[in-house]
Amino acid sequence: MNFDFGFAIVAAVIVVSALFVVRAANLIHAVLWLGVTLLGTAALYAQLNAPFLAGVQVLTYVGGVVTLMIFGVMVTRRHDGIDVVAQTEGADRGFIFASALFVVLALVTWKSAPHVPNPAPVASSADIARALLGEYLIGFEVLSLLLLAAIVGAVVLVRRRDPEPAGEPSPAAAAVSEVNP
Amino acid sequence: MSHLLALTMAAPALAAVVLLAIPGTSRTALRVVSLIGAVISLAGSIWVATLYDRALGGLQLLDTVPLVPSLGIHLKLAVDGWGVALLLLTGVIIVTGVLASWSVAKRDKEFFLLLLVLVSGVYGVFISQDLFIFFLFYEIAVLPMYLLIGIWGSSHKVPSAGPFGFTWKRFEVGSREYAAMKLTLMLLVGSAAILVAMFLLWSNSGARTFDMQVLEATKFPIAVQHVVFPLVWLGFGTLAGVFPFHTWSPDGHASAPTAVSMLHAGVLMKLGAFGVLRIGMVLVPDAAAWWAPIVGAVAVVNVLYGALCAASQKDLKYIVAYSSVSHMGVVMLGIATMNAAGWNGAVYQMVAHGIMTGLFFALVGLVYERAHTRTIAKMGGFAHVMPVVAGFFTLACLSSLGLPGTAGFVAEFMVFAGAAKGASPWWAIPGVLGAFVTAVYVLRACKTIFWGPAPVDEFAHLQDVQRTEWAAPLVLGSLLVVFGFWPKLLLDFIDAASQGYLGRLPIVALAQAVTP
Amino acid sequence: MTLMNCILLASALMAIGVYGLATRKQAVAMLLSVELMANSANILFASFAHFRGGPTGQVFVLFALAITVAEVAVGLALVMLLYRRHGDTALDLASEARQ
Amino acid sequence: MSPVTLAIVATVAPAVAALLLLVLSPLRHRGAPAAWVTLLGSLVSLGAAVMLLVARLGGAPDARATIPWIEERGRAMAEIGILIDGVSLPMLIIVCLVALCVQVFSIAYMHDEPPRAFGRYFTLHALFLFSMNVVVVSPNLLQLFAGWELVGLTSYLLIGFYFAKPAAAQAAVKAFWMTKLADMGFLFGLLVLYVSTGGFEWTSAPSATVATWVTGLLFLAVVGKSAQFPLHIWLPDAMEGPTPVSALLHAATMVAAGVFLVVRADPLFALAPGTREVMLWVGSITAVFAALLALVQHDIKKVLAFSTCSQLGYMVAALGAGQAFAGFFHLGTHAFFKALLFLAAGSVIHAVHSNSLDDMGGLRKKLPLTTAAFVIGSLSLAGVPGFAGFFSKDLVLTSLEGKASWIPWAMLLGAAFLTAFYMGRLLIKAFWGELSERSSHAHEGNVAMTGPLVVLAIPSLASGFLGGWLATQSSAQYELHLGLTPVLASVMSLAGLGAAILVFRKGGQAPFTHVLEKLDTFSVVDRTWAGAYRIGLLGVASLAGWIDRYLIDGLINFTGWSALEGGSSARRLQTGLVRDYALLVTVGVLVLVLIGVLR
Repeated sequence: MNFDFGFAIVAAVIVVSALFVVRAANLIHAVLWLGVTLLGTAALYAQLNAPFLAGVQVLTYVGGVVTLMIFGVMVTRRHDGIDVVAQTEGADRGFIFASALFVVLALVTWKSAPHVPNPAPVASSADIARALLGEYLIGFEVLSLLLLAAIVGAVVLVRRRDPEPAGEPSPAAAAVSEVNP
Repeated sequence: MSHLLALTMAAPALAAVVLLAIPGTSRTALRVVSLIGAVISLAGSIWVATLYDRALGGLQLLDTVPLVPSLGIHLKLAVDGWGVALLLLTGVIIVTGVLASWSVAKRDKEFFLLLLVLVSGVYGVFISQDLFIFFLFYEIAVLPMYLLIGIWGSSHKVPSAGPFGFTWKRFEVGSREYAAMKLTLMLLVGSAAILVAMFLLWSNSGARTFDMQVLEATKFPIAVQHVVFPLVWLGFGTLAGVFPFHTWSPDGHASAPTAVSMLHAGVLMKLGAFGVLRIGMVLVPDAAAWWAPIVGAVAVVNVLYGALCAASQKDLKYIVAYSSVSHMGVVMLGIATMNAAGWNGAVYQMVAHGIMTGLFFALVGLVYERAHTRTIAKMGGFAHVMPVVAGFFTLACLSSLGLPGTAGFVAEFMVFAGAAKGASPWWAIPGVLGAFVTAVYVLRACKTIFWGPAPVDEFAHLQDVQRTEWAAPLVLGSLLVVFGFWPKLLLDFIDAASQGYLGRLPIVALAQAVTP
Repeated sequence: MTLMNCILLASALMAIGVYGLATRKQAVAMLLSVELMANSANILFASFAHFRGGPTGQVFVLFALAITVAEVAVGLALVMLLYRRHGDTALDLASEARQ
Repeated sequence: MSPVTLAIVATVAPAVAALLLLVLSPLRHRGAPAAWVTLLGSLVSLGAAVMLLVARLGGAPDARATIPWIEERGRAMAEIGILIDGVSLPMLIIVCLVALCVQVFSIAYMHDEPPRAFGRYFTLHALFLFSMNVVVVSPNLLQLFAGWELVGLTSYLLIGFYFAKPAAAQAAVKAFWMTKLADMGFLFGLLVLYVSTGGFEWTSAPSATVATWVTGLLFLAVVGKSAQFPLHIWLPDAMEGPTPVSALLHAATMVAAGVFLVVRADPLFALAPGTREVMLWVGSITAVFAALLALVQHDIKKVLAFSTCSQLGYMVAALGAGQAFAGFFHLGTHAFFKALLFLAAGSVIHAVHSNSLDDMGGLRKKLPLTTAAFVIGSLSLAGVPGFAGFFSKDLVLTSLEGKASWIPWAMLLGAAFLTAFYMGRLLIKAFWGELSERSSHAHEGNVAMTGPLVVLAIPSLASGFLGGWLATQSSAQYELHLGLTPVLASVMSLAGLGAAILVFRKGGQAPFTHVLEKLDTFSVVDRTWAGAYRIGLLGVASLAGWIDRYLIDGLINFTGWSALEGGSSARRLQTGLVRDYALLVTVGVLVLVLIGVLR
């Protein structure tokens, strides 16, 4: 098996940046590292003969999600001017479990040995479009509904209600404390 | 009228839908609509009885609507002789039950709604000929009970004692929530067992169908039968109050409001016995024959133990509730005999006990509503102020102890005769002893409550039966006597079904060959 | 580049995501870890699509992308709510539902 | 009308009356109309019975008609119907006649009751007559059992007629329980008979073993219903009921149903010599034992109640000796003179407003007609030659002659002496001697009260002469022959009376009164039963109740408790921390994958 140099680089970028995502002390940095991971993934898609996916990945993920995340971090910052500290806990435990998971998954992958030596013919964007609007139309439509619901839900959730008197718990919180004395 | 059965079954549920449209403030309208629903279903049942050809027997008035054909589920309604008898019982009990709960004050709309939905479920069980639908209706009938007891029930205290006294920290034993929860959980465990049995039958039926007629014609492997029968017996048996899974019954019936007790003890417990008979005995006869001695022995325990427990109670509702446990033991005993006399007696006892216990609970409800106590030691001399209640209570007592001339005698006599003729004649002995213990506790209760010097103080001006309260005593009381003197009225239906199903039993065929 | 390598990469990404989810306290950071995990799934889809052919795998990646976006939107909204109530985004604070 | 129709009319007429009164409550609550309805029912019954008798005297054969009652596969499992023959017809006439007399008497006796109670009383009387007729005309044992239980019911309700009195309530329940306890024997007997012969006919001839079982079990019921030792204890207590009720139910008819049952089921009993032996002894013991207790009673009704026990003992002994006819004959004469005695006692009680013999005395002058009736009844009961009781009692005694053991015969002879002795005591205490204070205001009742006394006095005097006819009806042999037994019996009864005059004329006491009173008031039998009830039944019941609540239900609670506690423990796993859940999910995945790999 030839050593695939391009894949190795992309994979290394993805894994290393992912590690930074979960280890970075500053939350902003973590989000930015996520952007790197996602870009690496986009590159991988390109390698996998899925240029359309790569494009979408860059546009929605790197352009949309990462930006959204940064906003999220900014908005929920406690104090202005200081770094957003990403707190962590139980790193040992997490490491053990995560590596166990990886080992097991790798083991399974290796044991089942899914060798498909010859890549199949490339599916063009036209094929994807046809599938999306043909075979998977219902899923497509349902998904649009889901997105709509998510938008409406997000807006409703973060909508500020009438200003509450400071110090008093919201009705919802009061109800919760009633149930749990 | 090809949809007569469906109409009979659906009438209460339709009335419940109409109730939804009626504002809760128009209380008379609520009651009248409920009553109309109940009366239509009763009229339907009576019509079914007149249409049913007793000489022909078997399943009649077939009505099929496919629901999920791929799984072999059809809404298949038909009625056999047992079903006719139990339909009539259900109709009578729901009509009198609605009339007896005329005075429910709290959330009456929801109360009648649940009551009617429940009754539709009960009707459904008796007429569905598809196992899946059977189970569906069974659950519809069982589950509203949780709300009916939990919301409209009554509570009392039970002191903590015994080796399990520490569990009292967790439960308020005797409260209505406890009773409702216990009842629901125990019955659901039973339902789980039934579900397993049902799917075993389905997957072994060859045709992968729930159609009971097809299942009847299928000869299941004996190993499957031996798994199915105990599941069916204990699953349905829990609802029929089979020892030792009967303990939901006393607490549940004692806590439930009047009409709910009437329905539950009067009709719902019969669903359990009907299930054992219709599914256990008819669908898996070979295992049933093997298990029958155990079923009978447990039933005998039920009869005597239930009666003894009843004799030790101080709360009137508990006495009646335990007497139900005892009398359902008679039903199970009849089922276990696996001969015509026993099965006829069992179904007859279902009807007789349904009417009798309905009458009991209606009267107990009346007494409780007025005297605000159920402790019999606190009562006395009530016959002076409520002679009608006293009279009908005595009648119910007499049927309970199996006095000739009441329906209880015919039923018990047939069951005992069946038992004596069956494989284990000794079953009749504890059965009859149970009837004697019944005589002791019902008459003692009757004496304490109604006899003695005229009551004073707060009991001096208790009212006798008023307006709609007349319905339950009059109808149920006269039915007890009519069925006591003229068993043929019901027995022709019951016997037609028993004979048909008995043909499936290998041992019966043998016995018939021996006796001329 | 083989399918096996791709799967291994996806597994590694998944494990890292689990690690992050298990160690991070802040809701946003957890969301990031979830993103990693979703990404690992997407990689699998894409690689299977590549090696097996046909558009289906790619379509699923698109679906998954859309769902992830929706999830991020709602998740961030919840984080906002959490922040408003507690002044912090540590999810531990939201565990009050267990008495 | 055909005999069948007549018999149905005779049976159903009181039922119609009872049903009318039950349904038309205004009629019942009015009081007097209820009495008329009931009387009409009884009169129709009696009329039909008499017409049957006339037909029979004209040579009509036995009549039997049945219809299926409980059917199975189109075949009758149980039948109901009527049977009119030489046993049931005389019994029917006796029952209807005595019932009618008692009901007429009751109109006067119960006059002071409030209308509702009065109506209830007569409704129950109608119900009783129906039930008793069901017993009498029953063509098989099952119907007999049904009627048997129904008369038990009316007995219960009539004893408890004064339900406001705790003693009456207790007595009613006790009577029902004791008879119900015994009736289990009846039911078991029926079941054994059904299993072995497939029916409930007394003419069916099962094997000797089965017959012994069946008759033994039936006899248990007889012991209860006919108040034989040791189940007799309910009968004295039953005197809490109104006196006419005691006359009808607890002296003349209902308690005799046990004897009637044995007479009916004679073909079965004939197959079971063992049962007969037991009956002989039980009857003899009861006859003597109850006669002894009658000697020390101070309540006039209790004297008569124990006397009833004792006389029933005679009948049972005769049945045990295999002479069903002797028992039946004594049943008939006893019904008349004991009803007469009770009604006369009722007349006395009505006059002096007390049951106690101590409150009476010298009533002879105030109540001449009652006294005459009482004397006739007493002499008949005592078996003084010429009176009805003499013939039947003589037949009973004769039937015991030449048995394997002479002891029962001697016991019954002794009981004959005792009977005369205690009746003499009763007569002297109540009717002779000084006029007591209460007695001085006494006066005879109206014609409704005295009329029945007169009517009943006639058969008490003369029904003994019908023995021959009765015997031919039930195809038995009967002739009065002068032998040792009749002479001895006459001597005994006269000696008893003489001794009574000697002992009680001066207000003396019976010998051994002390011992006997002890036996009575602390009745060992009574206390044994009470103990059995309290410990054996209530004790076991409380135990069962405790077990159910605290062990069986406790186990159920424990299951629930374990679930809740287990949930509480398991809840500690629920930290509410997302990262813990993430780890747990991972663990789950690991486990699943490993399972998949290792398989």
